[in-house]
Amino acid sequence: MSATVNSAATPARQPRGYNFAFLDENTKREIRRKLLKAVAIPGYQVPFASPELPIARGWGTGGLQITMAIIGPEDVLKVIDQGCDGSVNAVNIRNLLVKTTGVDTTFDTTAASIVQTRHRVPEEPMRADQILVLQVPIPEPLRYVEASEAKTREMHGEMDYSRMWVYLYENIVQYGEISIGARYPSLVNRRYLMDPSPIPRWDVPKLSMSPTLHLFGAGREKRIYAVPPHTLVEPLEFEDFRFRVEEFSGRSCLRCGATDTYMNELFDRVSGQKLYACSDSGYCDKRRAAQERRAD
Amino acid sequence: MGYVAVSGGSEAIANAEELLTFYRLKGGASPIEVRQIREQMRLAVDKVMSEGALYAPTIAAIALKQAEGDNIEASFILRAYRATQPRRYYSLPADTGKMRVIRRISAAFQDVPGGQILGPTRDYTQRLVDFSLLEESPETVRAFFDRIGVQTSRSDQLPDSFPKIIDLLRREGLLVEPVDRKETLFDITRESISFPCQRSAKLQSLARGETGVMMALAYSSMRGFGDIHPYLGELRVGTVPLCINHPAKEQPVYIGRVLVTEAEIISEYYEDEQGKPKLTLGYGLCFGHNELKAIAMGVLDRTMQSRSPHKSPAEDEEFVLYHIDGIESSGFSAHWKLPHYVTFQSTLDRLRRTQQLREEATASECNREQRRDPGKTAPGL
Amino acid sequence: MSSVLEPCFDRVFTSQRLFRLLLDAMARPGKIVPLPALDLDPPQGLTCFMAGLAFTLLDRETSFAVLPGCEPWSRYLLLNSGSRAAAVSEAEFIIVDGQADLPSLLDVRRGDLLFPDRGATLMIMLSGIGAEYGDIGLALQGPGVFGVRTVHLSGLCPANLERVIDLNREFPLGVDLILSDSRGALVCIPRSSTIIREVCR
Amino acid sequence: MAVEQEIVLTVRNLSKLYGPGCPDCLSLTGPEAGTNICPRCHTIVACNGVSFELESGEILGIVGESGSGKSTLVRCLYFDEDATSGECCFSAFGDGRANAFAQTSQARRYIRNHLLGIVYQNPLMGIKPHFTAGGNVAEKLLTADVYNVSAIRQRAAALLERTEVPLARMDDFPAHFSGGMQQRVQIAKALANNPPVLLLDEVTTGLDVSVQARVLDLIKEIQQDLGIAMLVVSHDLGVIRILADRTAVMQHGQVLEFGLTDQILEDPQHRYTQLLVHSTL
Repeated sequence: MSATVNSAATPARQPRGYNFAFLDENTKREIRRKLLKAVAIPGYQVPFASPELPIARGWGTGGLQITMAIIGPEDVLKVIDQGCDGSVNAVNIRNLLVKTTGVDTTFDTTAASIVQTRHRVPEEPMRADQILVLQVPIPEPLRYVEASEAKTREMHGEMDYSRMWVYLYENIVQYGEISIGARYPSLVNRRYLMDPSPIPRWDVPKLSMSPTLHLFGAGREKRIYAVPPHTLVEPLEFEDFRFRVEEFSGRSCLRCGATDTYMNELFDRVSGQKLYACSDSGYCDKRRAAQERRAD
Repeated sequence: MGYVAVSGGSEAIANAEELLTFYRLKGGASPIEVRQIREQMRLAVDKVMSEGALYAPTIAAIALKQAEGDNIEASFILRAYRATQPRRYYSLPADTGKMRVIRRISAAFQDVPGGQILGPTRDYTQRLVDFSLLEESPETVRAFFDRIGVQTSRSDQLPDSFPKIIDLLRREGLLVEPVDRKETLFDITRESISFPCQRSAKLQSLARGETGVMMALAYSSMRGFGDIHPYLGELRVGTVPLCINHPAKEQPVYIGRVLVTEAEIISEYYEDEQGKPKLTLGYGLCFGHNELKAIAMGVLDRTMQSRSPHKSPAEDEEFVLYHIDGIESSGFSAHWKLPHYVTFQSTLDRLRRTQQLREEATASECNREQRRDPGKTAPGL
Repeated sequence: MSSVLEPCFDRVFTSQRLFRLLLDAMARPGKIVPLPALDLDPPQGLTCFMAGLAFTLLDRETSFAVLPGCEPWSRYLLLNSGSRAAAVSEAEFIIVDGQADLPSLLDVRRGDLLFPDRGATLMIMLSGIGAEYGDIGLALQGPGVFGVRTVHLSGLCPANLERVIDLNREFPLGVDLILSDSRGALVCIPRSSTIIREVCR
Repeated sequence: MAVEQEIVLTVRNLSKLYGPGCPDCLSLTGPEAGTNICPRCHTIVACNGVSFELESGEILGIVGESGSGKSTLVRCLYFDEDATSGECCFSAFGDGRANAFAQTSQARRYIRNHLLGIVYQNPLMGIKPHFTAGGNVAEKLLTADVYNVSAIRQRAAALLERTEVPLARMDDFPAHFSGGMQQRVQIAKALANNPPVLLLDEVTTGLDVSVQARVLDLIKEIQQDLGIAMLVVSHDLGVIRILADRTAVMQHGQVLEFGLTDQILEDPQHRYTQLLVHSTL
C-alpha cells in the first residue's frame, strides 16, 4: 500500500500554542468513537461528553466538535450559516478552525471536502468524497410531544412514535395542513425518528439516499447522530397529506435570477419593497460569475 | 441592498471586539488591576470560579475584567479555559470536618459545640449606601487596619476543625445515615448524564450550576411546590485541604487548600431503609464564598430525593439538572441573536399556506357541512 | 518484544488519517479501504494495521478484550493506549483473530434499547479481504450500500460469522465489525447491514 | 360439537412478585395459605402460576376480589408490568411459540400495537385527555401503520358512532367528557386496530348503572360482530355472567376454578366460589 506514514508528518502550517484542531486527543478520540456508533445506528442520538469550547453553547459547538474530530491538514473546508459563507457566525467558526488547523477554505461547495453548516444543505449536490457536518440546536424530534429526555429515550428504544403521528394528525384537523416549518421530523432507515436539524423542508429530501455522509452535532445537548450515504430519510407524511417543501413559485433571485433555489425574503432598505435572494450565497455567486462570463 | 447576511464578516467581528475594549476604557479611569478584582471583588470572583467550575482566582479575576463584570460571561471564559486544561488527577474526598472556617452558623440549635461563628457577613448590615466608600484611599485603609489591630485574617485565631452538627443528630439516631452507594464516581465532564442519574453526577452538576437559577428553583420548593420543610443545619465557609493519590508516592499528597461554602439542609423525616423515621439531609458545596448557592444546592439535592409520584419542578431531577447550567442556558438564550432567516422563511411558508386554506374554507358555502363530515378534515378539504 | 513502546506512532495526524478511513469504511459497509503501512512492532499475531486502528480508537477511558493466550497484546495495547483489558462481556472493543473459533463472542455487549451504542465493536483480523479471496462471500444491504455490495473474506471461522449474525438479529441491538487483513485492507460491517451469506466459489 | 377453536393466546405459569422474593414464595402463598404475602420474606405474590388459553372469538372472564391478582394479570399481559416468570404466546407472533415476556421492549411494543387492545377501569389510563377523541382513536390506528388521514377519520367516526360518542364531539378533548363517554372513547380506541385480543379491566366499575348496561351490551355486540377474543376481568359476577363464555375464579394470586361460566355459576365446586356466587345472589 502507500508509504509508511508513522513518524510525525507535522504540516508546515500547524499553528503554535494549540493542539491541532483545538481539542485534545482524548476528546477527539471520544467523539470519533461516538461517530462510528452514530454511523452504525443511523438516526440514533449517541450521547457524548461535549466539553466547553471558546464559542458559546448553542452557537454551533456540536458541529464544531465533529469537524475538529474529523478534520486533517489535507481537508478543504467550507463553513456556512443560513447558506451564507459571509455570515458572522460562519466567519467566526471558520476563523477558529483555520487558526487551529491551518486548512484551506473555500466558498465553493464542490471544492470542499468538509462542509460545516447551520440551517442549510448546500444547493449543489454533494459527493461521496465529501462530508456534511450539521450544527444542531435541538436533537430530539420528539420534544414537540414530550419534554422529558428519559421518556423520549424510551420512546426511541421502542420505536414508539405514535404521539408524533397524532401531533401531525391533529395539526391537519386544526389547520388543514401540517404546520411544521423547519425541523421536520423524519424517519431514518425506517427505524429512528430524527430531527434533521432546523434545515428547511426544502433540504430534507437531499439527505435521503445521498452519496454523502451527514454528521449531526448538538454540543449543548451533548448528542451526535448521523445519516450515512444511501440511507432512507423519510419525512413523516400521510398518504393523503404529503410532505411538501416550501413554495417559491413565481419568485426569482434578485441577484442571479434563479427560480429553483431556496430563497430568503428580504426588504429593500430604501423602498421597503419585498425581494427574494438565494440563501446559498456560494451557489448564487457561482451562477452570477458564470452569467458574467457568458455576457463577456 | 442588504441581501448578504453580514458583508465583510471578519472585519465586522474584529471591529466589534475593538469596540468592546473602547467601551471598557473610554471613561478615562486608570485600568483596573486584576489583583484589585481578585481581592476586592472577592464574591464576584468566587461566583465565577464556582460557575466556571475551576478554582483559579487570578484567572477568574481576569475573566471578570475581560467581561466587564458580566458574571455569566466571565464564568463561560473560565469554563472554556478549563476545557483546555489536562486532567491529571482526581482529588481524594475532602473532609469538611477539617475545614479552617471563617464563618460557621447553625440555624437548628441556639448553641452548638464550637459555637456560632458569625464571620464576615452582610446579613445584619443595614443596606444603606456607604457613601464613605467614595472617599476610600490608602490612608483610610491604613487607619482601618490600625484601628482593628490586625493585618491578616482573624480566622487564624480559630481552631483547625469543628464538630459537625449533623454528627450530633446522627449520634442520637435522628438523622439518616450516609448510604455507601459503592458506585464509581461519575465525571460529568467526561460523559453526558442520563436519567435516573447518579448522585455524584447530580452534585457535580449542582456545584457548577448558576446561582440565580438554582435559587429560583429552590425558592419554588420553599414556597410550596414540593416543600421539604428545610432547616439550615449548618453553614460553613472556610478552606479545606485537598489531597491526591500520586503514583510515585505511598501516602496521599497534599496539594493545597480551597475556599468552599458548605450547607447542610436538614429536612422533613421519612422512613429509612430499616423503616425507622429519620430526618433527611440535603447537601450543598461550592467553590468560594457563596452562601445562597450552597443553600440552594442543599435544598435542591434534597428535593430531588423526593419520593412523591407527582414531581414539582424542583423535585424532577431532569428538570433541575438540565436547566441550571449558566453556560448552557446563556449560550442558547443568546443564540436567538443569530440569523434565523431560513427557518423563519419556512415558518412563513406554513403560515401563509394555512391562512390561505382558512380563507378558502370560509369562502366555501359547504364549510359547515364539511366540518360535520368526519371523512373530511376541517378546514382544508 | 511483547511490550514495545511505540513512540513513533503519531497520535495526532496518523490517528486522524486512520480515523477518516474508518469513518469512510463504516459509512460504506463492505467497501474495501486500503490502510497506509505503519512502522510498528506489535507482538506476534497482532498486525500493524490492527494495532494502528486500536491506537486510533482506544484510550484509558475505554476497555478492550483479547482471547486467552493473547496476553502480550494486552500489555502492548495498555502500554501504548492506556486502555484496560476487560472481560469479553464488559469490553467496548474486542480484538481477535477471525480464524479462531470464538464461542465467547456470544457474550459481548449488544447494548440495550435505551443505549444501543453500548454494543461492542469487534476488531477482527482476517487473512484476506477482496475479490481474490473466496472463502466467504457476503452480500451486504442497508444504509451506506447502494443496492447490494458483495465482499469476499478469508480467514473468518464460519461459526464466528453465524455468531455475529445472531448478535445482530434485532436492530438496533448488536455489534459493529472492523475487519482488516494482513495486507492492510479494511472493511467495516455495522449492525445496520443485512448480511446475506453467498455460496462460496 | 363445535369445531376446534384456534387458540390466540396461551399463558403458562405466569407469576408476578412484588418484593425480594424467596424460594418459598410460591408455595407459601395462595388460597390454601390464605394469603398472597410470603410469610418468610414479605413479598407480595400478586399472580401465582396462572395458566390459561384464550380461543379466538371467545370471552374469557376472570373474577375475583380486589387483591386476587386479576388486574395484575391483565397489566402483565399488556406489558404494563413485567411478569416475574412464566410464558405468554400469541398465535400471531413468532409462529405462536415465542414467549412474549422474553422479548425486548421493542418487540413487546409491536405486539401491543398490532395484536392487543386494552380498556382500563380508569379511562384516563387508556386515552390521552390532551388528544381529541378522534386523535385518540387515530393513535391506535397510527401505531398499527394506517397512514391515511381520511381513512383514519372515517374509521374513527365509525367507531365513535358504534360506541355512541356523538360525532360532533370527535374533534373535542375528552378531558371535558363525562366518565361514561370517556370510557366509550377508550373502547373505540381499543378496537381501532381490530386486535385479535382485547383486554378489559373492570370496564364498568364506577359507571352509572344505566351506562353500565349500555357498555356491556356494546361489548357483547362488538364481540359478536368482530369476533374479537376478549379477556374480561371483573370483581362483579353480574358482568361475568353477561359477557363471559368461560370463567376463571382467582383468589390470592391463583386460579381456583376454571370452566364454563354457566357451570361455575350454577354449580360452583370450590368453597370460595360458592361464597362468591351466593353473596351476589
